[in-house]
Amino acid sequence: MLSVTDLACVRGERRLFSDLAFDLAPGEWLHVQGENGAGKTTLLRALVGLSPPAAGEIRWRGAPIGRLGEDYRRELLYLGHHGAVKEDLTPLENLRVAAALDGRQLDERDTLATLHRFGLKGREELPVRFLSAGQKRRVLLARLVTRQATLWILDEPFTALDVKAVDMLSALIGEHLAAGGMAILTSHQTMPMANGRAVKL
Amino acid sequence: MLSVTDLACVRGERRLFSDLAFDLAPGEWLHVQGENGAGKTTLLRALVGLSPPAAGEIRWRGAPIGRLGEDYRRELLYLGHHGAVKEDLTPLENLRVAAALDGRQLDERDTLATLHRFGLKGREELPVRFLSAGQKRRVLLARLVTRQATLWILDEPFTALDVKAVDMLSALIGEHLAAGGMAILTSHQTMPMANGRAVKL
Amino acid sequence: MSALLAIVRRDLLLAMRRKSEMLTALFFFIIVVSLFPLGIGPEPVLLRKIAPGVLWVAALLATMLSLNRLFAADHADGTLEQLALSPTPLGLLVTGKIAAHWLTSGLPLVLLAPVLGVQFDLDASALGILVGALLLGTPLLSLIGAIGAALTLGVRGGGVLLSLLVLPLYVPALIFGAGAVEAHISGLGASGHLSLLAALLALAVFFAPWATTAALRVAME
Amino acid sequence: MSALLAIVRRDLLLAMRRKSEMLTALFFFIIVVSLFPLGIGPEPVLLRKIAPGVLWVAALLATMLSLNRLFAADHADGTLEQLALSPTPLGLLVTGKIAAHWLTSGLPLVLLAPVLGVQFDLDASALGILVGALLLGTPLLSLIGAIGAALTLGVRGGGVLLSLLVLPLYVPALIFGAGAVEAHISGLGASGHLSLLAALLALAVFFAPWATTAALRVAME
Amino acid sequence: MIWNSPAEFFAMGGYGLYVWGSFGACVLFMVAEPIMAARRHKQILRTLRRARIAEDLDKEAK
Amino acid sequence: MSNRLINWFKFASPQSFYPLAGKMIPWFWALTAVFGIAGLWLSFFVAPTDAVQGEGYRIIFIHVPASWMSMFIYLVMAAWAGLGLALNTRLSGMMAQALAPTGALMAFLSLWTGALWGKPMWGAWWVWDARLTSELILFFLYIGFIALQAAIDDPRRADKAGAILALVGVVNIPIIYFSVKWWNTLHQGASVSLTKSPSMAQTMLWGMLLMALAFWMYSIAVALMRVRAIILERETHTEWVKELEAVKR
Ligand code: HEM
Ligand SMILES: Nc1ncnc2c1ncn2[C@@H]1O[C@H](COP(=O)(O)OP(=O)(O)OP(=O)(O)O)[C@@H](O)[C@H]1O
Ligand SMILES: Nc1ncnc2c1ncn2[C@@H]1O[C@H](COP(=O)(O)OP(=O)(O)OP(=O)(O)O)[C@@H](O)[C@H]1O
Ligand SMILES: [Mg+2]
Ligand SMILES: [Mg+2]
Repeated sequence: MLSVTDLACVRGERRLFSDLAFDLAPGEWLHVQGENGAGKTTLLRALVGLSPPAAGEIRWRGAPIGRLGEDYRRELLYLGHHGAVKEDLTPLENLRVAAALDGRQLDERDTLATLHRFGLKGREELPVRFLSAGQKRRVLLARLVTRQATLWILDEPFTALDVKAVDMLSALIGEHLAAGGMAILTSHQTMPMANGRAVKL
Repeated sequence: MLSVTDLACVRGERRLFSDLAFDLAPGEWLHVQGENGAGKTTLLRALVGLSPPAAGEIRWRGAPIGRLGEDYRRELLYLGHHGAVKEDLTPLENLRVAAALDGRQLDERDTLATLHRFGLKGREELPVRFLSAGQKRRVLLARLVTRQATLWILDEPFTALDVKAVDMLSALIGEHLAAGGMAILTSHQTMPMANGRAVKL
Repeated sequence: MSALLAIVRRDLLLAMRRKSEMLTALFFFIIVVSLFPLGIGPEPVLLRKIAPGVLWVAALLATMLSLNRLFAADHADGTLEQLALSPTPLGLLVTGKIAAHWLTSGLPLVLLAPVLGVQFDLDASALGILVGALLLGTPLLSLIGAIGAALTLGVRGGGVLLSLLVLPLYVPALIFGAGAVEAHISGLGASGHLSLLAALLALAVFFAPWATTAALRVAME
Repeated sequence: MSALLAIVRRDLLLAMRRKSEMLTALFFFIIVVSLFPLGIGPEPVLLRKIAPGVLWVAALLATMLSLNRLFAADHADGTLEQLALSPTPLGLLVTGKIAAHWLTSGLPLVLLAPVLGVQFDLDASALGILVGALLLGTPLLSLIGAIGAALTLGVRGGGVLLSLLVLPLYVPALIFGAGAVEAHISGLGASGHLSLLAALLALAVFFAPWATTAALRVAME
Repeated sequence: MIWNSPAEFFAMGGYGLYVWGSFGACVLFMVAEPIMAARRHKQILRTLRRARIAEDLDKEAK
Repeated sequence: MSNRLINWFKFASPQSFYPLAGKMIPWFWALTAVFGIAGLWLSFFVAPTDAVQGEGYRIIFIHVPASWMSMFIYLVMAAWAGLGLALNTRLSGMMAQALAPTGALMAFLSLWTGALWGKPMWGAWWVWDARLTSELILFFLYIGFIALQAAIDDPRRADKAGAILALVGVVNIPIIYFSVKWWNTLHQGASVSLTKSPSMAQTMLWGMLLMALAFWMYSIAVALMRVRAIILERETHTEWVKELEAVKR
């Protein structure tokens, strides 16, 4: 579904990687590996179309992502290093607003259930800025459930999470893959999920 | 040297922990554990004197830290969730400036050596904002070497670091302890260092 | 279309959460206007003469100050990236954000202006013209300002750079806006100024969201 | 003492890195001053009358806009915490930061003011008084502003709240500063106003760093 | 020739300050600007040369 | 046809433009000198004293060329910027960046010489006349462009952001000009009015034209010098830069 050929990325005057190529089929996941500064974040941003690569092509269902535009973005979910949650809103509102921007209406019950699943019980109505580092991260990750995307691109999704949350997240990714989804992850820790292919930068 | 009695912290109307007590002697280190939102960051900030606790006392060499003021801060190094590096300055300048504010002059050679030790070779002259997440973190951590403090208080020092950097940092903490230093750390990962006492929140 | 409404609603919700921010923009407007009599002296004739200019300059500055909350917060916390990656075209979302900005920062100025005008001894018909001109002019300020806000996004020292970029572009709005009231007071009739202001607004409605979107894409690269 | 120098040097270094930020604050000053004739009309007699007021209000606004870079950046990236935890007393470091702020934002305004005064047709002796008043007044603005900047630190919507807190406190500086030039022009002599300004400055030098430090401690809790 | 003496030329009929102020500033800036541009060019060339030497030294060291 | 197209793109690459610019610069300096000397000769030794303004009017010989160039350079700059945005050629952004400081200098010189002219003629360094005011705003637009580019570190991003600003500015300049004009004429006129120099003597016209040509050549020469430096700064890590004679030496 996603196929990358001859990809090269340049930051400043530094060539981070070149001639990168891989394919990703439904049910597969990819572990992007590399030491600090190897270019993992840069690669992910190129894959979602935020910063154009210096060379090479990225295709989704056979068409270049630049041409697909919205059709690609509808199937995509990217969560980066950033918080990407509004600190003034509560977790509940954050999820609702994000869904509304995708053009979907969230069911109150389901949303609450999702937040509880992510261990935010009792914090649904507290503005995000009062939450701890790990709790903020959980609010962001709750979007994995509320927005049904096919391709998940997650930059270090396990940072700041405690052991229970890590288990829960990897189970979630497992379900997603079993349902025919795809995922591309970076992480410096060993992954708690099986069967991933590795891409070394 | 550091002794804590009956400590309690409150955030909003939520009592995070109470009746916390521990002692720390030279050469010892403490692993503050707890799930997301348990109050680890809150505890560390109370220990360094940034936010006063709701109850209890924190003593350093027998005297309450509030009374000691500068004398305590001189022996202390706290690195939090935050970057705490100036994005416009280069790694080299960041270290120099931080040292100058502590009233110390850094030797050019030593500083460069420290940066190389932290894997920032070739990035000495690049403004920090261009660095990757892990590289930024390394610039911050380089202060562990350039500022010679007795008590290290580190909030999740291993986030964003790759495997090599984690090893290097734990070796560094080991050296520090062997030289009679003390350390208080939080981390959700299992610690790569031996002999730590755990405090559960 | 539902996404457009969703973003307007979201930005209004955020503005409500930080009500103090909105109110302080208003108070800034009031204070700047009130500083002038203090700096210049209390002569009523002089004050009446400078009233339209002072009110408009204060409106310009108040709008400009609220501009950097237009995209900066979304940029810093990564939600802007998420907007760019959402299935709705970015241009539409940008239009929504600009509309919300006007509702929270332009409209209150319009409503407040007559009260301040009274302090400068303007009569009722002049106040009417003032409100009309502001009603046409403040959306224009939001639209032009959005371009500047997008261009300075993530740029070090953006706040002041923004004003440097945007204030010169505000000159026509200022001239026609303040000119309308002055022309009315001097008996020349304000319709010419007002229709020029409307024409500028129409131009900006088409052009500004496009330029803003382009600038945002550049900022996120 | 060496820490005081170190912090001044650090802030100047940072300002140099963002040279554009400093220059744009200057141009903001110029542009705001130039907006007034556009809003008010080109009559030289009228313009000469409002010149001191306009220049002072613009200086106030320019200083105020540069205030939020005084502590905000250090707060956001955690370096302020580090400063508070450094062995040097925080009050000393704060004094250094205020001095650096004046050097990078107040002093350039003073140097530029005569050029702008010429645009409003002021004569040489009036320009001299203007510069003298600004020389006494701008450090005062930095000192008072620092308190406001510290109080609004980390508060949502701080930017505008800051102006709300600080502008009223600036009123005495504005009245005596603009008053000095006006008194000189109308032949009354400016020495009274200037010595009042100097007295205010002396007061602020003792009081403001202390208040700022206290406010910073609260902001970091 | 419309000038009778150099002094008259420099006086410019009483407008010397303004005329020479204008032309002087013009000449000053229009000389300074190319010099600055040339310096910028030389500066980058020097940096490039140093980088090249460093590269050569690196190679030799290996 | 296709052949010529290829040639165009060849020169649009920094690599081939760099030596070409190097070869052109001396010619433009020579032309600057020729036109400048001829123009100055005409302005100071041939053009007669003005009946109304005495010798003061001689400022016109630099004031008008500087004013013209300040406006013309903005158009050229915006054209380059637009080209870069549309075709994504690297050289365009560099040209726009190289032109901006010269344009700003011209605007500054126009303001400066105008002020020095205004003092003796109108009795004021500055009046809020339409043309003066719009020139001032043009100067601000230049400064804004330069400041924006200086504030962005990534050159590609700086180019694109600058291009958007330049294009927005081009749309706005006529609007600004006419609005300012209207603003000024609707009011009662300024108490001191602009005394246009009466029908200019033929020699004056020639002097002005020659000086304008000199300014034009100067602008090209200086912009080329600057663009050469910019090319090297941006292409530091390319092979062709490392192979330059000047670098090898
Ligand atoms: C700071 C003050 C001044 C500025 C910014 C300024 C600006 C300009 C500009 C932009 C032009 C070109 C306009 C065009 O070609 O349409 C111009 C032309 C000209 N200016 Fe000025 N000017 C200033 C002062 C003066 C003064 C004091 C005089 C004479 C007393 C003067 C006389 C002229 C003349 C004769 C022309 C050429 C005539 C023409 O092309 O229409 N200017 N000036
Ligand atoms: N202007 C520049 N000049 C030179 N190098 C640059 C420039 N900008 C970025 N870089 C380099 O590009 C790399 C960016 O890498 P990126 O952020 O993708 O790393 P990463 O693999 O995500 O690392 P981490 O694990 O630390 O998050 C870094 O090595 C950085 O030093
Ligand atoms: N105003 C408030 N009202 C109620 N609860 C609050 C308020 N402010 C903070 N909290 C709670 O206090 C806790 C803060 O914890 P802290 O940041 O110390 O957690 P932590 O142990 O460092 O977690 P992490 O591992 O995620 O970093 C969180 O559980 C948060 O929800
Ligand atoms: Mg990364
Ligand atoms: Mg924490």
